[in-house]
Amino acid sequence: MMLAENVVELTIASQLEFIDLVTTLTDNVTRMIGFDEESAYWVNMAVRESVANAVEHGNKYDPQKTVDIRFTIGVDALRVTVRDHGEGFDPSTLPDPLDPNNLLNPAGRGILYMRTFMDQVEYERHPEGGMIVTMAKRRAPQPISESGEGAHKQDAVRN
Amino acid sequence: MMLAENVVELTIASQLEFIDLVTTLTDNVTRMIGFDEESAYWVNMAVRESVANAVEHGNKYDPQKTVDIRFTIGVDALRVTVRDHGEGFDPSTLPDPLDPNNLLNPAGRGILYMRTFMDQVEYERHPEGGMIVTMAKRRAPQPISESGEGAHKQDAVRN
Amino acid sequence: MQLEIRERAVGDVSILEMTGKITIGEGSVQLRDAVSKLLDAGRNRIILNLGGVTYVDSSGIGELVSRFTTTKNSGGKLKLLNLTKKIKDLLMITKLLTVFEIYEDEQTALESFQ
Amino acid sequence: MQLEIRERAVGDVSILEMTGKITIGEGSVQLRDAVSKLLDAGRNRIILNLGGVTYVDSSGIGELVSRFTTTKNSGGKLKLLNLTKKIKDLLMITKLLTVFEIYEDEQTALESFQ
Ligand SMILES: Nc1ncnc2c1ncn2[C@@H]1O[C@H](COP(=O)(O)OP(=O)(O)O)[C@@H](O)[C@H]1O
Ligand SMILES: Nc1ncnc2c1ncn2[C@@H]1O[C@H](COP(=O)(O)OP(=O)(O)O)[C@@H](O)[C@H]1O
Repeated sequence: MMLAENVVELTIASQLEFIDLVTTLTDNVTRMIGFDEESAYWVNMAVRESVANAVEHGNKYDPQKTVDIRFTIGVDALRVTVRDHGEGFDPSTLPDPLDPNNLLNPAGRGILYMRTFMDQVEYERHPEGGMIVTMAKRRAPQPISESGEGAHKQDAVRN
Repeated sequence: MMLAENVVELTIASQLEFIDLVTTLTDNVTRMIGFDEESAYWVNMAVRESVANAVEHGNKYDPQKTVDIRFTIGVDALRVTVRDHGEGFDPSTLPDPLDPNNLLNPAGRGILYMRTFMDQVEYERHPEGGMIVTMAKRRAPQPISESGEGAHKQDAVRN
Repeated sequence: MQLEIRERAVGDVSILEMTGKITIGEGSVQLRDAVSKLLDAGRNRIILNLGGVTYVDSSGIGELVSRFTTTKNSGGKLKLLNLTKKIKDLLMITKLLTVFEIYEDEQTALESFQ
Repeated sequence: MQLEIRERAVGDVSILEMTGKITIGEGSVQLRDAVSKLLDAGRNRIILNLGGVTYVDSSGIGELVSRFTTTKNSGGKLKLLNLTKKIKDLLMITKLLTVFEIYEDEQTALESFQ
Protein backbone atom coordinates (compact mmCIF):
# COMPACT_ATOMS: atom_id res chain seq x y z
CA MET A 1 0.00 0.00 0.00
CA MET A 2 2.80 2.45 0.69
CA LEU A 3 4.69 3.45 -2.38
CA ALA A 4 6.54 6.57 -3.35
CA GLU A 5 4.68 8.69 -5.85
CA ASN A 6 7.19 7.99 -8.62
CA VAL A 7 7.02 4.20 -8.51
CA VAL A 8 5.31 1.64 -10.71
CA GLU A 9 5.37 -2.04 -9.83
CA LEU A 10 4.50 -5.03 -11.96
CA THR A 11 4.26 -8.63 -10.81
CA ILE A 12 4.06 -11.53 -13.23
CA ALA A 13 3.91 -15.27 -12.89
CA SER A 14 6.97 -17.14 -14.20
CA GLN A 15 6.03 -17.45 -17.84
CA LEU A 16 8.09 -16.31 -20.79
CA GLU A 17 4.84 -15.20 -22.45
CA PHE A 18 4.59 -12.39 -19.91
CA ILE A 19 7.99 -10.87 -20.70
CA ASP A 20 6.51 -8.83 -23.54
CA LEU A 21 4.11 -7.24 -21.06
CA VAL A 22 7.07 -6.11 -19.01
CA THR A 23 9.02 -4.71 -21.95
CA THR A 24 5.99 -2.87 -23.29
CA LEU A 25 5.43 -1.31 -19.89
CA THR A 26 9.12 -0.42 -19.89
CA ASP A 27 8.71 1.31 -23.26
CA ASN A 28 5.83 3.32 -21.91
CA VAL A 29 7.72 4.39 -18.82
CA THR A 30 10.81 5.42 -20.79
CA ARG A 31 8.66 7.31 -23.30
CA MET A 32 6.74 9.05 -20.52
CA ILE A 33 9.94 10.34 -18.95
CA GLY A 34 11.47 11.42 -22.24
CA PHE A 35 14.18 8.86 -23.02
CA ASP A 36 15.25 9.00 -26.66
CA GLU A 37 14.44 6.03 -28.95
CA GLU A 38 17.92 4.59 -28.72
CA SER A 39 18.20 4.65 -24.91
CA ALA A 40 14.68 3.28 -24.61
CA TYR A 41 15.58 0.39 -26.90
CA TRP A 42 18.54 -0.66 -24.77
CA VAL A 43 16.69 -0.26 -21.49
CA ASN A 44 13.99 -2.50 -22.94
CA MET A 45 16.63 -5.10 -23.79
CA ALA A 46 18.23 -4.98 -20.32
CA VAL A 47 14.85 -5.38 -18.65
CA ARG A 48 14.04 -8.32 -20.93
CA GLU A 49 17.28 -10.05 -19.97
CA SER A 50 16.81 -9.55 -16.26
CA VAL A 51 13.23 -10.78 -16.32
CA ALA A 52 14.13 -13.77 -18.51
CA ASN A 53 16.85 -14.70 -16.00
CA ALA A 54 14.41 -14.37 -13.11
CA VAL A 55 11.89 -16.65 -14.85
CA GLU A 56 14.42 -19.17 -16.14
CA HIS A 57 17.29 -19.37 -13.65
CA GLY A 58 15.69 -17.82 -10.59
CA ASN A 59 12.18 -19.22 -10.43
CA LYS A 60 12.94 -22.11 -12.80
CA TYR A 61 9.54 -21.59 -14.44
CA ASP A 62 7.76 -22.47 -11.18
CA PRO A 63 4.26 -21.13 -11.87
CA GLN A 64 3.74 -20.40 -8.17
CA LYS A 65 6.68 -18.02 -8.05
CA THR A 66 6.46 -14.45 -9.20
CA VAL A 67 8.86 -11.99 -10.74
CA ASP A 68 8.48 -8.54 -9.20
CA ILE A 69 9.54 -5.57 -11.28
CA ARG A 70 9.72 -2.06 -9.90
CA PHE A 71 10.34 1.13 -11.83
CA THR A 72 11.46 4.14 -9.82
CA ILE A 73 11.39 7.37 -11.77
CA GLY A 74 14.09 9.51 -10.24
CA VAL A 75 14.95 13.03 -11.27
CA ASP A 76 18.42 11.90 -12.43
CA ALA A 77 17.82 8.30 -13.42
CA LEU A 78 15.33 5.55 -14.02
CA ARG A 79 15.92 2.68 -11.63
CA VAL A 80 14.54 -0.80 -12.36
CA THR A 81 14.68 -3.63 -9.86
CA VAL A 82 13.80 -7.21 -10.75
CA ARG A 83 13.29 -9.73 -8.01
CA ASP A 84 12.83 -13.47 -8.22
CA HIS A 85 12.13 -16.12 -5.60
CA GLY A 86 14.78 -18.68 -6.49
CA GLU A 87 17.91 -19.91 -4.75
CA GLY A 88 20.05 -16.96 -5.76
CA PHE A 89 23.56 -17.12 -7.20
CA ASP A 90 26.93 -15.47 -6.97
CA PRO A 91 27.50 -13.33 -10.06
CA SER A 92 31.24 -13.02 -9.35
CA THR A 93 31.77 -16.70 -10.17
CA LEU A 94 30.29 -16.67 -13.67
CA PRO A 95 32.39 -17.49 -16.74
CA ASP A 96 33.36 -14.44 -18.78
CA PRO A 97 31.40 -14.56 -22.07
CA LEU A 98 34.13 -12.48 -23.73
CA ASP A 99 36.89 -14.98 -22.93
CA PRO A 100 37.98 -16.38 -26.32
CA ASN A 101 37.26 -19.90 -25.04
CA ASN A 102 33.68 -18.96 -24.33
CA LEU A 103 32.81 -17.07 -27.50
CA LEU A 104 31.03 -20.03 -29.00
CA ASN A 105 28.97 -20.79 -25.91
CA PRO A 106 25.26 -20.89 -26.69
CA ALA A 107 24.41 -18.89 -23.54
CA GLY A 108 25.88 -16.72 -20.84
CA ARG A 109 25.57 -13.23 -22.38
CA GLY A 110 22.51 -11.89 -20.55
CA ILE A 111 24.29 -10.14 -17.71
CA LEU A 112 26.83 -8.75 -20.19
CA TYR A 113 23.92 -7.23 -22.09
CA MET A 114 22.54 -5.70 -18.90
CA ARG A 115 25.89 -4.25 -17.82
CA THR A 116 26.46 -2.82 -21.29
CA PHE A 117 23.07 -1.19 -21.72
CA MET A 118 22.57 0.23 -18.24
CA ASP A 119 24.74 2.67 -16.33
CA GLN A 120 24.61 0.57 -13.19
CA VAL A 121 23.77 -3.08 -12.44
CA GLU A 122 23.94 -4.53 -8.95
CA TYR A 123 23.02 -7.98 -7.72
CA GLU A 124 22.04 -8.75 -4.16
CA ARG A 125 20.47 -11.64 -2.37
CA HIS A 126 17.08 -10.55 -1.08
CA PRO A 127 16.84 -10.95 2.73
CA GLU A 128 13.66 -13.01 2.26
CA GLY A 129 15.15 -15.21 -0.47
CA GLY A 130 15.77 -14.93 -4.18
CA MET A 131 17.90 -12.45 -6.06
CA ILE A 132 17.25 -8.82 -6.68
CA VAL A 133 19.01 -6.95 -9.43
CA THR A 134 18.98 -3.16 -9.44
CA MET A 135 19.68 -1.42 -12.72
CA ALA A 136 19.87 2.30 -13.36
CA LYS A 137 19.91 4.40 -16.51
CA ARG A 138 20.69 8.09 -16.30
CA ARG A 139 18.21 10.53 -17.74
CA ALA A 140 19.23 13.42 -19.94
CA PRO A 141 19.72 16.53 -17.80
CA GLN A 142 16.36 18.09 -16.97
CA PRO A 143 15.62 21.71 -17.78
CA ILE A 144 15.52 23.66 -14.53
CA SER A 145 11.93 24.35 -13.60
CA GLU A 146 11.09 28.04 -13.51
CA SER A 147 8.38 27.58 -10.97
CA GLY A 148 10.90 26.61 -8.32
CA GLU A 149 11.17 23.72 -5.89
CA GLY A 150 7.52 22.82 -5.79
CA ALA A 151 7.33 21.74 -9.38
CA HIS A 152 10.22 19.31 -9.27
CA LYS A 153 8.39 16.19 -8.23
CA GLN A 154 5.95 16.47 -11.07
CA ASP A 155 8.79 17.09 -13.46
CA ALA A 156 10.39 13.87 -12.40
CA VAL A 157 7.48 12.00 -13.87
CA ARG A 158 6.45 14.25 -16.70
CA ASN A 159 9.57 15.27 -18.51
CA MET B 1 5.18 -14.01 -3.80
CA MET B 2 2.39 -16.53 -4.36
CA LEU B 3 0.43 -15.88 -7.48
CA ALA B 4 -1.45 -18.11 -9.81
CA GLU B 5 0.31 -18.68 -13.10
CA ASN B 6 -2.25 -16.72 -15.06
CA VAL B 7 -2.06 -13.49 -13.10
CA VAL B 8 -0.40 -10.16 -13.77
CA GLU B 9 -0.39 -7.40 -11.17
CA LEU B 10 0.41 -3.74 -11.54
CA THR B 11 0.71 -1.20 -8.76
CA ILE B 12 0.87 2.52 -9.39
CA ALA B 13 1.07 5.59 -7.24
CA SER B 14 -2.01 7.84 -7.36
CA GLN B 15 -1.17 9.94 -10.37
CA LEU B 16 -3.34 10.41 -13.44
CA GLU B 17 -0.14 10.30 -15.53
CA PHE B 18 0.16 6.60 -14.75
CA ILE B 19 -3.27 5.65 -16.09
CA ASP B 20 -1.89 5.32 -19.62
CA LEU B 21 0.57 2.71 -18.33
CA VAL B 22 -2.34 0.69 -17.03
CA THR B 23 -4.38 0.92 -20.21
CA THR B 24 -1.42 0.03 -22.39
CA LEU B 25 -0.76 -3.03 -20.23
CA THR B 26 -4.46 -3.82 -20.57
CA ASP B 27 -4.17 -3.64 -24.37
CA ASN B 28 -1.24 -6.03 -24.27
CA VAL B 29 -3.06 -8.51 -22.08
CA THR B 30 -6.21 -8.45 -24.21
CA ARG B 31 -4.16 -8.81 -27.40
CA MET B 32 -2.17 -11.69 -25.90
CA ILE B 33 -5.32 -13.61 -25.10
CA GLY B 34 -6.96 -12.94 -28.43
CA PHE B 35 -9.67 -10.36 -27.76
CA ASP B 36 -10.83 -8.67 -30.95
CA GLU B 37 -10.06 -4.95 -31.46
CA GLU B 38 -13.52 -3.85 -30.46
CA SER B 39 -13.70 -5.79 -27.18
CA ALA B 40 -10.16 -4.74 -26.33
CA TYR B 41 -11.11 -1.09 -26.85
CA TRP B 42 -14.00 -1.27 -24.41
CA VAL B 43 -12.07 -3.24 -21.81
CA ASN B 44 -9.39 -0.55 -22.02
CA MET B 45 -12.03 2.12 -21.40
CA ALA B 46 -13.54 0.27 -18.41
CA VAL B 47 -10.11 -0.19 -16.85
CA ARG B 48 -9.34 3.50 -17.38
CA GLU B 49 -12.55 4.50 -15.61
CA SER B 50 -11.97 2.20 -12.66
CA VAL B 51 -8.38 3.34 -12.18
CA ALA B 52 -9.33 7.00 -12.58
CA ASN B 53 -11.97 6.55 -9.86
CA ALA B 54 -9.46 4.85 -7.59
CA VAL B 55 -6.96 7.70 -8.03
CA GLU B 56 -9.50 10.50 -7.84
CA HIS B 57 -12.32 9.43 -5.49
CA GLY B 58 -10.63 6.55 -3.65
CA ASN B 59 -7.09 7.73 -2.92
CA LYS B 60 -7.92 11.41 -3.52
CA TYR B 61 -4.56 11.80 -5.27
CA ASP B 62 -2.68 10.96 -2.06
CA PRO B 63 0.78 10.15 -3.43
CA GLN B 64 1.39 7.67 -0.60
CA LYS B 65 -1.56 5.53 -1.61
CA THR B 66 -1.39 3.00 -4.38
CA VAL B 67 -3.85 1.64 -6.88
CA ASP B 68 -3.44 -2.11 -7.27
CA ILE B 69 -4.61 -3.66 -10.53
CA ARG B 70 -4.78 -7.39 -11.07
CA PHE B 71 -5.48 -9.20 -14.34
CA THR B 72 -6.54 -12.82 -14.05
CA ILE B 73 -6.55 -14.64 -17.35
CA GLY B 74 -9.22 -17.29 -17.02
CA VAL B 75 -10.14 -19.83 -19.65
CA ASP B 76 -13.60 -18.30 -19.99
CA ALA B 77 -13.02 -14.68 -19.07
CA LEU B 78 -10.54 -11.98 -18.28
CA ARG B 79 -11.04 -10.67 -14.77
CA VAL B 80 -9.66 -7.30 -13.70
CA THR B 81 -9.71 -6.08 -10.12
CA VAL B 82 -8.84 -2.54 -9.13
CA ARG B 83 -8.23 -1.71 -5.52
CA ASP B 84 -7.75 1.64 -3.83
CA HIS B 85 -6.95 2.63 -0.26
CA GLY B 86 -9.59 5.27 0.29
CA GLU B 87 -12.67 5.45 2.49
CA GLY B 88 -14.87 3.37 0.25
CA PHE B 89 -18.41 4.20 -0.85
CA ASP B 90 -21.78 2.64 -1.37
CA PRO B 91 -22.46 2.32 -5.10
CA SER B 92 -26.18 1.67 -4.53
CA THR B 93 -26.71 5.28 -3.41
CA LEU B 94 -25.34 7.00 -6.49
CA PRO B 95 -27.51 9.23 -8.69
CA ASP B 96 -28.55 7.60 -11.96
CA PRO B 97 -26.70 9.35 -14.78
CA LEU B 98 -29.50 8.35 -17.18
CA ASP B 99 -32.20 10.10 -15.18
CA PRO B 100 -33.38 12.98 -17.38
CA ASN B 101 -32.59 15.41 -14.54
CA ASN B 102 -28.98 14.26 -14.49
CA LEU B 103 -28.25 14.22 -18.21
CA LEU B 104 -26.47 17.56 -18.09
CA ASN B 105 -24.32 16.68 -15.07
CA PRO B 106 -20.65 17.19 -15.81
CA ALA B 107 -19.70 13.91 -14.09
CA GLY B 108 -21.12 10.65 -12.79
CA ARG B 109 -20.88 8.40 -15.87
CA GLY B 110 -17.78 6.34 -15.06
CA ILE B 111 -19.50 3.40 -13.40
CA LEU B 112 -22.11 3.41 -16.17
CA TYR B 113 -19.25 3.06 -18.67
CA MET B 114 -17.79 0.16 -16.69
CA ARG B 115 -21.11 -1.66 -16.40
CA THR B 116 -21.81 -1.17 -20.10
CA PHE B 117 -18.45 -2.36 -21.38
CA MET B 118 -17.85 -5.32 -19.08
CA ASP B 119 -19.98 -8.42 -18.58
CA GLN B 120 -19.74 -8.15 -14.82
CA VAL B 121 -18.87 -5.35 -12.38
CA GLU B 122 -18.93 -5.83 -8.62
CA TYR B 123 -17.97 -3.44 -5.86
CA GLU B 124 -16.87 -4.54 -2.41
CA ARG B 125 -15.23 -2.91 0.54
CA HIS B 126 -11.83 -4.46 1.03
CA PRO B 127 -11.48 -6.03 4.51
CA GLU B 128 -8.31 -3.97 5.05
CA GLY B 129 -9.86 -0.72 3.81
CA GLY B 130 -10.55 0.87 0.47
CA MET B 131 -12.75 -0.35 -2.34
CA ILE B 132 -12.13 -3.20 -4.70
CA VAL B 133 -14.00 -3.45 -7.97
CA THR B 134 -14.01 -6.73 -9.87
CA MET B 135 -14.80 -6.61 -13.56
CA ALA B 136 -15.03 -9.52 -15.96
CA LYS B 137 -15.17 -9.76 -19.73
CA ARG B 138 -15.98 -13.07 -21.38
CA ARG B 139 -13.56 -14.46 -23.91
CA ALA B 140 -14.66 -15.88 -27.23
CA PRO B 141 -15.11 -19.66 -26.91
CA GLN B 142 -11.72 -21.39 -27.05
CA PRO B 143 -11.02 -24.14 -29.58
CA ILE B 144 -10.80 -27.43 -27.74
CA SER B 145 -7.17 -28.44 -27.36
CA GLU B 146 -6.28 -31.67 -29.16
CA SER B 147 -3.50 -32.51 -26.77
CA GLY B 148 -5.96 -33.03 -23.95
CA GLU B 149 -6.21 -31.73 -20.41
CA GLY B 150 -2.57 -30.90 -19.92
CA ALA B 151 -2.49 -28.22 -22.55
CA HIS B 152 -5.40 -26.22 -21.18
CA LYS B 153 -3.54 -24.00 -18.77
CA GLN B 154 -1.16 -22.81 -21.43
CA ASP B 155 -4.08 -22.24 -23.74
CA ALA B 156 -5.64 -19.95 -21.19
CA VAL B 157 -2.75 -17.59 -21.63
CA ARG B 158 -1.81 -18.11 -25.24
CA ASN B 159 -4.98 -18.12 -27.22
CA MET C 1 0.05 15.68 -26.46
CA GLN C 2 -3.17 13.74 -25.96
CA LEU C 3 -5.35 16.08 -27.94
CA GLU C 4 -4.69 18.56 -30.71
CA ILE C 5 -7.12 21.37 -31.35
CA ARG C 6 -7.06 23.63 -34.38
CA GLU C 7 -9.28 26.62 -34.56
CA ARG C 8 -10.88 27.87 -37.73
CA ALA C 9 -13.42 30.65 -38.28
CA VAL C 10 -16.16 30.72 -40.94
CA GLY C 11 -17.87 34.07 -40.49
CA ASP C 12 -19.01 34.24 -36.88
CA VAL C 13 -18.92 30.47 -36.44
CA SER C 14 -15.81 28.93 -34.90
CA ILE C 15 -14.84 25.39 -35.77
CA LEU C 16 -12.56 23.45 -33.42
CA GLU C 17 -10.99 20.52 -35.27
CA MET C 18 -10.01 18.01 -32.62
CA THR C 19 -7.65 15.09 -33.03
CA GLY C 20 -6.68 12.57 -30.36
CA LYS C 21 -8.19 11.59 -27.03
CA ILE C 22 -10.45 13.51 -24.69
CA THR C 23 -9.68 11.98 -21.33
CA ILE C 24 -9.41 12.89 -17.67
CA GLY C 25 -6.68 15.43 -17.10
CA GLU C 26 -4.89 16.87 -20.10
CA GLY C 27 -7.43 16.27 -22.89
CA SER C 28 -10.44 17.54 -20.96
CA VAL C 29 -8.55 20.60 -19.79
CA GLN C 30 -7.49 21.48 -23.33
CA LEU C 31 -11.08 21.28 -24.53
CA ARG C 32 -12.27 23.49 -21.68
CA ASP C 33 -9.55 26.06 -22.36
CA ALA C 34 -10.21 26.18 -26.09
CA VAL C 35 -13.93 26.81 -25.60
CA SER C 36 -13.31 29.37 -22.83
CA LYS C 37 -10.97 31.28 -25.10
CA LEU C 38 -13.68 31.50 -27.77
CA LEU C 39 -16.38 32.59 -25.33
CA ASP C 40 -14.07 35.19 -23.79
CA ALA C 41 -13.61 36.60 -27.29
CA GLY C 42 -17.39 36.76 -27.69
CA ARG C 43 -17.45 33.91 -30.20
CA ASN C 44 -20.25 31.71 -28.98
CA ARG C 45 -21.26 29.85 -32.16
CA ILE C 46 -19.11 26.80 -31.95
CA ILE C 47 -18.76 23.56 -33.90
CA LEU C 48 -16.64 20.78 -32.45
CA ASN C 49 -15.36 18.59 -35.28
CA LEU C 50 -14.74 15.25 -33.53
CA GLY C 51 -13.82 13.35 -36.70
CA GLY C 52 -10.27 12.81 -35.45
CA VAL C 53 -11.19 11.95 -31.88
CA THR C 54 -10.62 8.26 -31.22
CA TYR C 55 -11.36 8.00 -27.54
CA VAL C 56 -13.57 9.85 -25.05
CA ASP C 57 -13.67 8.65 -21.46
CA SER C 58 -16.49 9.55 -19.05
CA SER C 59 -14.60 12.63 -17.98
CA GLY C 60 -14.32 13.68 -21.63
CA ILE C 61 -18.05 13.16 -22.18
CA GLY C 62 -18.68 15.22 -19.05
CA GLU C 63 -16.47 17.94 -20.47
CA LEU C 64 -18.46 17.97 -23.73
CA VAL C 65 -21.65 18.37 -21.70
CA SER C 66 -20.12 21.18 -19.61
CA ARG C 67 -18.94 23.07 -22.67
CA PHE C 68 -22.38 22.63 -24.23
CA THR C 69 -23.99 24.15 -21.13
CA THR C 70 -21.49 26.97 -20.71
CA THR C 71 -21.88 27.99 -24.34
CA LYS C 72 -25.66 27.91 -24.06
CA ASN C 73 -25.54 30.01 -20.87
CA SER C 74 -23.51 32.60 -22.71
CA GLY C 75 -26.29 32.87 -25.27
CA GLY C 76 -24.56 30.75 -27.90
CA LYS C 77 -24.61 27.22 -29.24
CA LEU C 78 -22.13 24.36 -29.31
CA LYS C 79 -22.76 21.65 -31.93
CA LEU C 80 -21.00 18.41 -32.80
CA LEU C 81 -19.70 17.38 -36.21
CA ASN C 82 -18.37 14.11 -37.65
CA LEU C 83 -18.88 11.59 -34.88
CA THR C 84 -17.15 8.26 -35.28
CA LYS C 85 -19.09 5.07 -34.64
CA LYS C 86 -17.45 4.67 -31.21
CA ILE C 87 -18.34 8.18 -30.09
CA LYS C 88 -21.91 7.76 -31.28
CA ASP C 89 -22.03 4.57 -29.20
CA LEU C 90 -20.82 6.51 -26.18
CA LEU C 91 -23.44 9.25 -26.63
CA MET C 92 -26.10 6.60 -27.01
CA ILE C 93 -25.03 4.76 -23.85
CA THR C 94 -25.11 8.03 -21.92
CA LYS C 95 -28.43 9.11 -23.51
CA LEU C 96 -26.81 12.29 -24.83
CA LEU C 97 -27.52 11.72 -28.54
CA THR C 98 -30.62 13.88 -28.32
CA VAL C 99 -29.08 16.50 -26.07
CA PHE C 100 -26.48 17.57 -28.62
CA GLU C 101 -27.13 18.90 -32.09
CA ILE C 102 -25.14 16.55 -34.29
CA TYR C 103 -24.12 17.02 -37.93
CA GLU C 104 -22.54 14.81 -40.53
CA ASP C 105 -21.14 17.51 -42.76
CA GLU C 106 -19.70 20.92 -42.15
CA GLN C 107 -21.88 22.80 -44.61
CA THR C 108 -25.09 21.68 -42.93
CA ALA C 109 -23.63 22.43 -39.53
CA LEU C 110 -22.69 25.94 -40.64
CA GLU C 111 -26.08 26.59 -42.20
CA SER C 112 -27.83 25.53 -39.01
CA PHE C 113 -26.49 28.71 -37.40
CA GLN C 114 -28.25 30.97 -39.93
CA MET D 1 4.33 -14.47 -34.59
CA GLN D 2 7.58 -12.98 -33.30
CA LEU D 3 9.68 -14.00 -36.25
CA GLU D 4 8.94 -14.75 -39.87
CA ILE D 5 11.32 -16.87 -41.91
CA ARG D 6 11.17 -17.30 -45.67
CA GLU D 7 13.37 -19.80 -47.36
CA ARG D 8 14.89 -19.31 -50.80
CA ALA D 9 17.42 -21.42 -52.71
CA VAL D 10 20.07 -20.13 -55.11
CA GLY D 11 21.77 -23.25 -56.44
CA ASP D 12 22.99 -25.19 -53.44
CA VAL D 13 22.93 -22.14 -51.17
CA SER D 14 19.89 -21.59 -48.97
CA ILE D 15 18.91 -18.10 -47.92
CA LEU D 16 16.71 -17.60 -44.87
CA GLU D 17 15.11 -14.16 -44.97
CA MET D 18 14.20 -13.32 -41.41
CA THR D 19 11.84 -10.58 -40.23
CA GLY D 20 10.96 -9.74 -36.64
CA LYS D 21 12.55 -10.53 -33.30
CA ILE D 22 14.86 -13.35 -32.29
CA THR D 23 14.19 -13.71 -28.58
CA ILE D 24 14.03 -16.32 -25.86
CA GLY D 25 11.29 -18.82 -26.55
CA GLU D 26 9.43 -18.60 -29.83
CA GLY D 27 11.88 -16.67 -32.03
CA SER D 28 14.93 -18.70 -31.06
CA VAL D 29 13.06 -21.96 -31.52
CA GLN D 30 11.89 -20.96 -35.00
CA LEU D 31 15.44 -20.16 -36.05
CA ARG D 32 16.68 -23.49 -34.70
CA ASP D 33 13.94 -25.39 -36.50
CA ALA D 34 14.50 -23.63 -39.81
CA VAL D 35 18.23 -24.42 -39.82
CA SER D 36 17.67 -28.02 -38.67
CA LYS D 37 15.27 -28.55 -41.54
CA LEU D 38 17.90 -27.40 -44.04
CA LEU D 39 20.65 -29.53 -42.52
CA ASP D 40 18.37 -32.57 -42.44
CA ALA D 41 17.81 -32.07 -46.18
CA GLY D 42 21.57 -31.98 -46.70
CA ARG D 43 21.60 -28.25 -47.44
CA ASN D 44 24.45 -26.91 -45.33
CA ARG D 45 25.39 -23.72 -47.19
CA ILE D 46 23.26 -21.19 -45.42
CA ILE D 47 22.87 -17.42 -45.50
CA LEU D 48 20.81 -15.74 -42.80
CA ASN D 49 19.47 -12.44 -44.11
CA LEU D 50 18.92 -10.45 -40.92
CA GLY D 51 17.94 -7.22 -42.71
CA GLY D 52 14.41 -7.39 -41.27
CA VAL D 53 15.42 -8.41 -37.77
CA THR D 54 14.89 -5.54 -35.35
CA TYR D 55 15.75 -7.14 -32.02
CA VAL D 56 17.99 -9.98 -30.87
CA ASP D 57 18.21 -10.72 -27.16
CA SER D 58 21.08 -12.69 -25.59
CA SER D 59 19.19 -15.91 -26.15
CA GLY D 60 18.83 -15.01 -29.83
CA ILE D 61 22.53 -14.24 -30.14
CA GLY D 62 23.24 -17.58 -28.47
CA GLU D 63 20.97 -19.26 -30.99
CA LEU D 64 22.86 -17.65 -33.90
CA VAL D 65 26.12 -18.98 -32.42
CA SER D 66 24.62 -22.45 -31.95
CA ARG D 67 23.33 -22.60 -35.52
CA PHE D 68 26.74 -21.41 -36.74
CA THR D 69 28.44 -24.26 -34.85
CA THR D 70 25.94 -26.93 -35.83
CA THR D 71 26.20 -26.01 -39.49
CA LYS D 72 29.99 -26.07 -39.32
CA ASN D 73 29.94 -29.46 -37.59
CA SER D 74 27.82 -30.82 -40.42
CA GLY D 75 30.55 -29.73 -42.86
CA GLY D 76 28.79 -26.60 -44.05
CA LYS D 77 28.82 -22.88 -43.41
CA LEU D 78 26.36 -20.37 -42.01
CA LYS D 79 26.95 -16.72 -42.94
CA LEU D 80 25.18 -13.50 -42.04
CA LEU D 81 23.79 -10.91 -44.45
CA ASN D 82 22.45 -7.36 -44.01
CA LEU D 83 23.03 -6.55 -40.38
CA THR D 84 21.32 -3.47 -39.02
CA LYS D 85 23.31 -1.01 -36.95
CA LYS D 86 21.77 -2.39 -33.75
CA ILE D 87 22.66 -5.99 -34.53
CA LYS D 88 26.21 -4.99 -35.44
CA ASP D 89 26.39 -3.27 -32.05
CA LEU D 90 25.25 -6.47 -30.37
CA LEU D 91 27.83 -8.60 -32.19
CA MET D 92 30.52 -6.09 -31.26
CA ILE D 93 29.53 -6.08 -27.60
CA THR D 94 29.64 -9.87 -27.54
CA LYS D 95 32.91 -10.00 -29.56
CA LEU D 96 31.23 -12.08 -32.23
CA LEU D 97 31.84 -9.76 -35.18
CA THR D 98 34.95 -11.72 -36.16
CA VAL D 99 33.43 -15.12 -35.44
CA PHE D 100 30.77 -14.80 -38.12
CA GLU D 101 31.33 -14.22 -41.82
CA ILE D 102 29.27 -11.12 -42.50
CA TYR D 103 28.18 -9.71 -45.87
CA GLU D 104 26.56 -6.50 -46.97
CA ASP D 105 25.10 -7.75 -50.23
CA GLU D 106 23.65 -11.02 -51.34
CA GLN D 107 25.75 -11.42 -54.47
CA THR D 108 29.03 -11.26 -52.56
CA ALA D 109 27.66 -13.63 -49.92
CA LEU D 110 26.64 -16.11 -52.62
CA GLU D 111 29.99 -15.90 -54.41
CA SER D 112 31.84 -16.56 -51.14
CA PHE D 113 30.50 -20.13 -51.29
CA GLN D 114 32.16 -20.81 -54.68
N1 LIG E 1 18.08 -14.56 -11.27
C1 LIG E 1 18.99 -15.56 -11.29
N2 LIG E 1 18.92 -16.57 -10.39
C2 LIG E 1 19.82 -17.56 -10.41
N3 LIG E 1 20.84 -17.63 -11.28
C3 LIG E 1 20.97 -16.66 -12.19
C4 LIG E 1 20.05 -15.57 -12.26
N4 LIG E 1 20.42 -14.75 -13.25
C5 LIG E 1 21.52 -15.30 -13.80
N5 LIG E 1 21.86 -16.44 -13.16
C6 LIG E 1 23.01 -17.31 -13.44
O1 LIG E 1 23.94 -16.56 -14.18
C7 LIG E 1 24.21 -17.23 -15.42
C8 LIG E 1 24.51 -16.24 -16.50
O2 LIG E 1 23.36 -15.50 -16.80
P1 LIG E 1 23.30 -14.71 -18.15
O3 LIG E 1 24.53 -13.90 -18.30
O4 LIG E 1 22.02 -13.96 -18.17
O5 LIG E 1 23.30 -15.78 -19.30
P2 LIG E 1 22.27 -16.98 -19.61
O6 LIG E 1 20.97 -16.60 -19.01
O7 LIG E 1 22.26 -17.07 -21.07
O8 LIG E 1 22.88 -18.21 -18.96
C9 LIG E 1 23.01 -18.09 -15.67
O9 LIG E 1 23.31 -19.19 -16.50
C10 LIG E 1 22.64 -18.52 -14.27
O10 LIG E 1 23.43 -19.59 -13.85
N1 LIG F 1 -13.05 4.04 -5.78
C1 LIG F 1 -13.95 4.90 -5.29
N2 LIG F 1 -13.86 5.34 -3.99
C2 LIG F 1 -14.76 6.20 -3.49
N3 LIG F 1 -15.81 6.68 -4.18
C3 LIG F 1 -15.96 6.29 -5.46
C4 LIG F 1 -15.05 5.38 -6.08
N4 LIG F 1 -15.45 5.17 -7.34
C5 LIG F 1 -16.56 5.91 -7.51
N5 LIG F 1 -16.87 6.59 -6.38
C6 LIG F 1 -18.04 7.47 -6.15
O1 LIG F 1 -19.00 7.19 -7.14
C7 LIG F 1 -19.31 8.39 -7.87
C8 LIG F 1 -19.64 8.04 -9.33
O2 LIG F 1 -18.50 7.57 -9.99
P1 LIG F 1 -18.47 7.56 -11.56
O3 LIG F 1 -19.72 6.93 -12.04
O4 LIG F 1 -17.19 6.93 -11.97
O5 LIG F 1 -18.50 9.08 -12.01
P2 LIG F 1 -17.49 10.26 -11.70
O6 LIG F 1 -16.17 9.64 -11.42
O7 LIG F 1 -17.52 11.06 -12.94
O8 LIG F 1 -18.05 10.98 -10.51
C9 LIG F 1 -18.10 9.26 -7.71
O9 LIG F 1 -18.41 10.62 -7.87
C10 LIG F 1 -17.69 8.95 -6.28
O10 LIG F 1 -18.46 9.65 -5.36
